[in-house]
Amino acid sequence: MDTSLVKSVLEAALLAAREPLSPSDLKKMFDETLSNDTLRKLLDQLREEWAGRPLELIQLASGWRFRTRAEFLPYLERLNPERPPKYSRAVLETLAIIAYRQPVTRGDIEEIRGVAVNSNVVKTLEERGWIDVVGHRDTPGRPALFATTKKFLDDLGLRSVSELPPLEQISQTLELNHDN
Amino acid sequence: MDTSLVKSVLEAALLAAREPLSPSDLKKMFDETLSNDTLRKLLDQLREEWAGRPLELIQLASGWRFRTRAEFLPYLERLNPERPPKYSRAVLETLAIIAYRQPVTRGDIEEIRGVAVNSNVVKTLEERGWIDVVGHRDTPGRPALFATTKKFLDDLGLRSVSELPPLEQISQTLELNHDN
Amino acid sequence: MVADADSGVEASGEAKIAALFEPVARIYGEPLEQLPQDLYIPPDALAIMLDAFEGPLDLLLYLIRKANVDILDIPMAPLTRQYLDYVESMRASNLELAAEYLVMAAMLIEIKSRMLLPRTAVGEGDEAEDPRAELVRRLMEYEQMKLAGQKLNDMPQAEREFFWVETLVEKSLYVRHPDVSIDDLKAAWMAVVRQASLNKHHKIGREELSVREHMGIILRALQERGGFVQFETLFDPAMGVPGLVVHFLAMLELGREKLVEITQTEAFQPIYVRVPAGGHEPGQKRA
Repeated sequence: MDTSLVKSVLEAALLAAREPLSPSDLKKMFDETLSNDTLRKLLDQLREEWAGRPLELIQLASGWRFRTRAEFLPYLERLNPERPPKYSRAVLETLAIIAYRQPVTRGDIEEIRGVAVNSNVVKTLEERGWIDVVGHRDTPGRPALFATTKKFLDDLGLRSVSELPPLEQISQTLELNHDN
Repeated sequence: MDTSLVKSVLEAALLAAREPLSPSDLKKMFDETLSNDTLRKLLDQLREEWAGRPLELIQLASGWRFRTRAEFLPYLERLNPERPPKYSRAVLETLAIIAYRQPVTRGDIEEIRGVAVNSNVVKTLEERGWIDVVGHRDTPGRPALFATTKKFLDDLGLRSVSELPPLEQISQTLELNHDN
Repeated sequence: MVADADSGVEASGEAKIAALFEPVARIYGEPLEQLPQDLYIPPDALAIMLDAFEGPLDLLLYLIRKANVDILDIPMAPLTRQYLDYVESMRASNLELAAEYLVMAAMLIEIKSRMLLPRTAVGEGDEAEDPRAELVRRLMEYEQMKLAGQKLNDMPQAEREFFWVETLVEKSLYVRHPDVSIDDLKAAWMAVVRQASLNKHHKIGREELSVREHMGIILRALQERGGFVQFETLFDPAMGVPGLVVHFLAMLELGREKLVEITQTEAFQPIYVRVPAGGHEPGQKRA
């Protein structure tokens, strides 16, 4: 049997399979005996052929299978949108304080919010790449000073922090609210 | 957005989808508006790119989907020993009547076949997702009207009922009928 | 109504019935209408035969096609005799016979007798209807559907002749982050302000906000450059005059809040900005 046909059969099987296919599954398809070496070589070739393409051939504990490359997942996600995740109030308020009062320490945030800041909250914002430590305040313990990053501005479509809604406006809104 | 990226996203989505994807599904993945013409052109390009390969991109009643080419069946069937059952003549004739004469009641089917329709026959087709009740005829008993589903067309690789094989012109005499 | 009692899976098919009939045809070697009355079919075979036909129309079609007669000009007498022979053999073998077979038998006899009567036109110009017309119509429609069923069966089917492609999508490879809008941020800040009743003493205007942003920019630059730089190098003329002013105000505010130390050994000497004593460890991210 022609090697390129064997490879096409392997490709067809791996693309159509609902489950990973083990080497013995794959060999089952052929009358001729396929050595482990040959099989491995053909699978490696397939993997290379798919290098620049939207799927990747991966080897799992239970066998081989094609998987959509991670960079396509954001597009695919829109086909079956799940409810968008939301940040907790603590995260949003912490972010607001860092954005409006930067640079601030965790102590500043706690003072303004009146409650302790959970370290997960800060971690969430750091992992998102929206805040980072820009220095340390010269007080006992040398607490880290947090500020918002360029990525934060980019993600929110701002050119600068000064484009955030100004507080005068916010105060007005607050007063209006008080009137109700 | 770069056309080749759009095409890769389309390919990734079509390779991963559990269902045929309609043009509006496919367009949903992009921020930019994709015209029907552009989409169609890219899908045609994809189809051509897969021409000599183990899959084919086909257009079905409910959208586009990749399937394995028929010539790989002899190999692939060794992986899936469990296949859909062969249907009896009663099931096939009932299916044909529903497909070609839809919408029809059970009474219509009995009239054409000249025998009572066993409820298992209808159930078999319903469970396969190939027929369903699309309404009721306004006659005493309000019998259910059956029609074929999109899944039936999809499973047979058809875009619409009009693509079903044309009905045989019944010859007045058959030279040799029962040659099996 | 007993016929057609199958659950959707092929039982024996036409091969058996063909096998049953073929020897008969060969032994007698004559057209069907002259088959002898005493045609014997073993009861077991009859049961299979009954199973193999999808009802009286199927049986009739078989007889007609077998005899190779014109379906539009069915010889009613021999066909009826043939049909009744089969039905009679089945009854003689005590096989439970579906009602449809008996209804069809009655219908055939009726057509046959009407054929003997002179035909009378219904209206002027109308041709009298052939008593066989309705039977022929039904036989033809049934045959059409029977063939269509075979054709459907011959078509490539999903999971039988081909397989759909459905590759793995590992959703965990992609973490979807919550979206935050400027409005969300504003609402959060308002909540903070309302809660802390800060709106009276902590007025922060547009300008002041840019000052605070530039404080971050200076601290970040200082951190990147080892915590000790010459004052002028922190000012980029590209910022424009308003930008430079805000930057300068930010520098003063940093000094006031003791976030940086601004030092000058004596007048007209270079001014240095540095991270306050206690030291800055390069690359250090957290205290």
